[in-house]
Amino acid sequence: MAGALALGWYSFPRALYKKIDQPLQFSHKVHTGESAGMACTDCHSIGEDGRFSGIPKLEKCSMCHSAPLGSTSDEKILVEQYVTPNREIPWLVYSRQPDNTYFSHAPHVKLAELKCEQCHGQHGASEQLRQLEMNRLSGYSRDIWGQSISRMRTREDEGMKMDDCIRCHAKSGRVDGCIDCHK
Amino acid sequence: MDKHLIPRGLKRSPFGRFSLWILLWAAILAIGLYAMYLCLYEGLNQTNMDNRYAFGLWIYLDLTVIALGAGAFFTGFLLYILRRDELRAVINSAVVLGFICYSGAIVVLMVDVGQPLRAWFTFWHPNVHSMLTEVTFCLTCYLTVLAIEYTPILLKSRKLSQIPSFLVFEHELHKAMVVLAGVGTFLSFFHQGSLGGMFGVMRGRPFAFREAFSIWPTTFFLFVLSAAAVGPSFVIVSTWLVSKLSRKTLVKKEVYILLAKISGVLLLVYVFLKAIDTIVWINSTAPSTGFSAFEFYVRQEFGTWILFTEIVLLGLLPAWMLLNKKRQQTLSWVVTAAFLACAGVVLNRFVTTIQTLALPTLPFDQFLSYVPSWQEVATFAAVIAYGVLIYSLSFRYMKLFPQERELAVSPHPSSE
Amino acid sequence: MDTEPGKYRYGMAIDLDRCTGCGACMVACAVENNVHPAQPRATERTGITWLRVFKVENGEPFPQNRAAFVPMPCQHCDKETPCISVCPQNAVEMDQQTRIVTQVPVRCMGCRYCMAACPYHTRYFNWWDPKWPAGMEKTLNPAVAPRTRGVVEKCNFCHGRLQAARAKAAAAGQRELQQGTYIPACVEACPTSAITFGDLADENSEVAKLARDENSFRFLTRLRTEPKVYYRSTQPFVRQLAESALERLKKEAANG
Amino acid sequence: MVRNLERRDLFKLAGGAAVGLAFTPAPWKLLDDLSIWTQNGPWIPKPLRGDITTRFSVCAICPAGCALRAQCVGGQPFSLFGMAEHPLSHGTLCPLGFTGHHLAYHPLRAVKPLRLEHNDAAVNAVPISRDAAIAEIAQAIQSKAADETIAVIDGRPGRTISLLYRQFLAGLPNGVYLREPSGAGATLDTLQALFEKPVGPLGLDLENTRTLLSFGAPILDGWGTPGRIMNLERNQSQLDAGQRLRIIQIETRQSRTALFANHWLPIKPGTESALALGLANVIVREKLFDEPALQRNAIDFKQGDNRSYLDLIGQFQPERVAETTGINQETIVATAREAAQRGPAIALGGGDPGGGPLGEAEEIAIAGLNLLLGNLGKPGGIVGRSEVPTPAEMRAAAAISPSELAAIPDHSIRVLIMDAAESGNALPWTLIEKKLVPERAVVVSLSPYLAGNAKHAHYLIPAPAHLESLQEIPTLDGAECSSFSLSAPLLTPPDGATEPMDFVRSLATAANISLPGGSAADLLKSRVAAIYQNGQGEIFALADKKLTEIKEAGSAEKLWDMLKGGGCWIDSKGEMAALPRFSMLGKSSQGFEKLSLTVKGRLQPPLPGEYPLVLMPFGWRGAVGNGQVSPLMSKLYQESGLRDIGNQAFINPDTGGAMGLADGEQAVIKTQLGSMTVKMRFDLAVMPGVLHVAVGPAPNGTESAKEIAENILKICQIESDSTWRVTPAQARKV
Repeated sequence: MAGALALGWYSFPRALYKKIDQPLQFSHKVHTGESAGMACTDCHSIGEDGRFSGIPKLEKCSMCHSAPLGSTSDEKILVEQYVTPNREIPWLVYSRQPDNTYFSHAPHVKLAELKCEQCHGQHGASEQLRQLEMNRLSGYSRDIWGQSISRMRTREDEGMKMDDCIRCHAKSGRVDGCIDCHK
Repeated sequence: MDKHLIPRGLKRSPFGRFSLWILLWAAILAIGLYAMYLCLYEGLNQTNMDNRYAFGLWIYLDLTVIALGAGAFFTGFLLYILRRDELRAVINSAVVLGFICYSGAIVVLMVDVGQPLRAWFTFWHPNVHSMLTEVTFCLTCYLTVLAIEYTPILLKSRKLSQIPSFLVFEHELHKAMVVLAGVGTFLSFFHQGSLGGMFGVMRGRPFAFREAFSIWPTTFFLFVLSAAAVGPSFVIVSTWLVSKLSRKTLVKKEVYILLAKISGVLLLVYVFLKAIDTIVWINSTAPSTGFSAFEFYVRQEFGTWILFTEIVLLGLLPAWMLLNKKRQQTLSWVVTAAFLACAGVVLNRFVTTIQTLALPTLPFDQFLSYVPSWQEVATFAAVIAYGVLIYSLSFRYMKLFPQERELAVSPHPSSE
Repeated sequence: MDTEPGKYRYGMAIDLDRCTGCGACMVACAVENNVHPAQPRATERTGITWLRVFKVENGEPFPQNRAAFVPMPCQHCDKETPCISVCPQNAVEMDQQTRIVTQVPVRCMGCRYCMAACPYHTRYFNWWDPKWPAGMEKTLNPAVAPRTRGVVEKCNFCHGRLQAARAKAAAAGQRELQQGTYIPACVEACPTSAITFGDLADENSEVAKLARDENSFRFLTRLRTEPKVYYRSTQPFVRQLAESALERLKKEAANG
Repeated sequence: MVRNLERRDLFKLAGGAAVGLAFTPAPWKLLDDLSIWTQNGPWIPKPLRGDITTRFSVCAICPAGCALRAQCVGGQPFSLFGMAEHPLSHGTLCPLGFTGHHLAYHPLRAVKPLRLEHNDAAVNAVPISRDAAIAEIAQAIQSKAADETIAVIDGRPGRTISLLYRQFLAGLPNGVYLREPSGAGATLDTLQALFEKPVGPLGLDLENTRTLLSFGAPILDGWGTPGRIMNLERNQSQLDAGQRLRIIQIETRQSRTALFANHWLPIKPGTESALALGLANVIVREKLFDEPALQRNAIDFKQGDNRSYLDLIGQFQPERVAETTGINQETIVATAREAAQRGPAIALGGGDPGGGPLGEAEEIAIAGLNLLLGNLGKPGGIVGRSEVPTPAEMRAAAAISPSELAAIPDHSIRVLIMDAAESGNALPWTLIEKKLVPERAVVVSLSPYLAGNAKHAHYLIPAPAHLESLQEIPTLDGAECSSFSLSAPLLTPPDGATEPMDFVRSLATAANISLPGGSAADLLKSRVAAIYQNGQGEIFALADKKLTEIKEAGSAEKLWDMLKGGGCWIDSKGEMAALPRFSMLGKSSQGFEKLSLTVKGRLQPPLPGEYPLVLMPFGWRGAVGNGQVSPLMSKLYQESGLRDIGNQAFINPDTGGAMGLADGEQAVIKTQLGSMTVKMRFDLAVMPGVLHVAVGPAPNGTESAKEIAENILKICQIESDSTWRVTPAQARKV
């Protein structure tokens, strides 16, 4: 019995998720800090059709990184493997929702005036990119289910499952329909 | 060969003949299992159901076996709650039958739904307004009850009863029987009804739609009643069938008669109410939905004769037969009557499922026909095979009929 | 984007005098909603056509015989919606904001109870795995999720387009959807503009006006499910279709 | 006992573990993930992710040229719609157009050159290099005998490549340039042929027509540019009753047009000519026409030798025609009066080009009716329009003039090149085959699909599929003004695909014939330049979605960009020169006799006893010939029966019953040419004694279904090489 408990609580989560490295390192801090002094919206903006450009295209990076800035190995990778051959960077998205889920930033940001941090936590201030933990069964990022395997949430911004959306919507007293969020 | 397993003092057919019998049914089961695999792996395109005939043989099977399986809860109810101790003679058999019918039905349901892996959604995100939710909940719960009721019979078997702790456990269980019977009755009452309700609530299907008392359409109560009524009848038929096959007298005649009486009375009430319901439906319910009730019967294969057969030939007639004091004495008479009663419910469930779907609703739409594919039939057969197997094994290795031993010593006069 | 329940009541008015049965709506619908092409074995009864155009005839012999075409999407019954109450796991619901009867295939376990319950037969089951010819899956609409085998699907009034319209409105800071910013694919596709879509709750909307037209009717109204798809025809034989089916049934019984 | 102990421990352990696990998230998380896995498992196709953009082009599936607005994800089109502002298509697309972006992925797509070996029934496709194929074809061209010809069948005349074909053929000793029989064009071409000297291209001013006599033309089912007709229909409500267009549909079958026309005249099969002449008879008898004008212009209206037009129609008294056509006398008279008095009126032939066109005689009779109605050059009638300007270096093409298959002798074609372009008209292989040199003929198909007539070819040099290459959309037959637009590619073709233009070029080189240089695009550019220089007409640009003077474009290059971006050039209304003299009986000396013969209709009743029925194929514009339809078209055929597929025959219940057939059962249709098995469908709308079978590709592209679609034309009897719409047939139970 004890063994089973250990198995279920400890080994299982580790077995279920596969850790994948990002194609290269990136520091939000550096970009938003004094040196670069960029705003979030410089890279993540909402188009007039309401679509959110989640991850900036390579050209955005190329503007400054046409040649290596600094001497980090990732800087080299960026320029040699992506900028020069003009290949888009295959970033891994922590918060990518399933294909059957529809999410639009527009109403959340423009109408409900949520702050990025409310869902994405301190990601914007992160020094570097952590590994993506991919669920071996469903292929989803662990951020969807949330860090704690029992779904006992320790942080407000933890978890991006349906319940998490609903919890917040309930607070704002919204009447939700399935097709609000399901494709 | 397997002597040491057969309950003391009971004679059983030679092992060779028995294993032949088992093999025969095992073969059918095997084919059925393959068919199920096809349906689960290839998808339901293996069946002949379609968008217009969304329910087929399987749903029909589920409704029928669950109705017949009602013998379990109702006998239990009579024995443990109403204290009709005569029925102890058949309770075990009834429980086994019930267990078979319900587990069989659930297996088929799992094949019938398109995404079995999502079946648990019904428990996690239930829609309390859906009759099917009710059915699912009750079925699963009641199956557990039956399983628990089944265990003592199992534990009393010769080998297992050698384990003392099991005997103790069994004894404890027995005390719980009253409670279980109560729970079982309650659950059964609801899902039997809900099965009827499933179709009664379909206002999109004027043929099946019925007025409702509070949330329950009349079919809800009719199903409960009909199930209760044929439960005992099915016990009669099955017991008789087993005794014929095993060439043994298994229960005293009184038991048969008692069951017949109960069945008869309930059947009478059922037929009465069913008649009223039908009249109301013809004169008010159906017309109010824009259909004259007799439109539904213009096709010969589904003509009014069905209505007549269902209510009179397979309803009134058996009821009278079962209650006829004089003739009750002859077993064959009772059995025939019981058989007719069962047939009545079988037909009723057929009409409710298959005929309902055959009828068009849109004005430019035609009658539909549907013939099950071999995969469907095989699955169907597998459930029956599964039943026969479980029952045969239980009968051979457990004491299903407490009276069997004494009757074996002094055969009852009427057992010929 | 307003969350006040029942603010909108989206519905359709289909002018059968204009419908020439070309089938553009059916195809545009399938393209928009990633409905897969038929498997070789599929038939009229196992195929998937969220919107199906039926041909109806007046039953007269040649040359008096006349016919009309009836496009039949989900009728989005407003009251006593037969499919909603029966679903055991809330895969079907009445959307409170739009009164659209919504089907969410990812919640569906494929018991098909809703199909048995639907009087209009506008619900479809995935009898096969969704398959597109090699390469053709590249042409799928990213706004709509392809379904899996073994679940039920139906017309949701192109919810993908509703979401897009809402996002666009939100980006412009509007909470309300402007008139005509959201129309289903079939409406946009119809070459004769036979289909009108809009908010029935708005007395002055085009669709509400058409719904009140003297030649407008709905199918099976006596089931009292208040469908939100209206039809209009000046041909008596077509309007009679809305009435009881008795005549046809007799005829069928006659020729077996 | 010991054994039991162990067993019990085992039970304990298992029990403990089970209970333990139940108190961990593991089983529940797994349950959840498993059901999620059923939502996004690998067997479910994933839509592309990427930027959503809108691109514009023009549909080139059929010659109609409807504007396309394509929604693309990462450049890949996933949804096509029309453009309401477009002056020609008015935002309309047909079902084929909506699914155009699927065609590149059609299961029958050919992606590299093939040599097709025909051993009796089976076709064996062997990959072959393009150069090798071209060398072998050139070889065949060289080795042709003196009396043999090299021919090109052009699915869509009037394109730049058409001129290239003609130049190529002109360079050969005896090259023949063939046009597929065209629906709308048939009437106008016939009319052209009646004039003593050419009057330049003709068009139909339907927008101002008040009465349209359509002899089986599918006006409301994809005829011309569907958007033009639909727009016309939409605008009717604004007009007062007197001004509205009345469509009188003369057709045996209850087609969609027949259903929605103002008036449907169900005519006996193959008797259209008789009706046309009958109507003429009434008009003349009641003096409802401009007699002096005809006296002036018509060569053979009234001569003494009993072989004049008047003598001809004299034989077509209403009562007699009523008997032939099955349309009662009153209706004939009424129709004639309406046509003559409720002008402007047009008599339109062509029939159902997807099934089988009208014959030569019918077209002459209809042309005569138009001349009688005197609608030429008048608003609402048949008007003149100017040619689309062609660059000087292409003019040489005129050296060789187009001809119809009917006109060329049997067994004369040694090498036949079948152009990829889809005319949307049926062309039975049996007719083509008749013209080929037996045994030695070499047939080359440029179709993107190994289907339809391409299956009979010896070489398949697949062209890029729809939306994979830059196509030009020349003026459509029947359009009132000339127009020109470009279908810009939205997809990249596979390496194995060959631009027909490149093919002709390299073939010319191999046969050392010199053609104007430059790539396909260059030639098109030069044509656009010619249009710009010509300075006539207006340009529709997407930028402002308005029509502006062509000069506004600023330069030929700008015009080119506008056109490539989905714009279109429309010529100003052309003026028609004074009418030259014309013949009303046709050029051929037996015109009179030929037409007289039609007084009883094409099938002289009684039909041969063995073949009591009349088989009439019917098609759907754009969905026949070499072209394929999207697999998604199964929605209309297989999954709903809204459109009819070629494996079923429609028959009147009474006729069917008399033939001992049953609804929905298999039956064999037999004609003098062969037989095929079909599913019988009883349909009250079908004329007694008639069998209707659909022509067209199968939606799901499955081999068997495809065969069917072609078979029906195989057993249709071809008359004077020009029509195959009526064939005596029988139907038997199998």
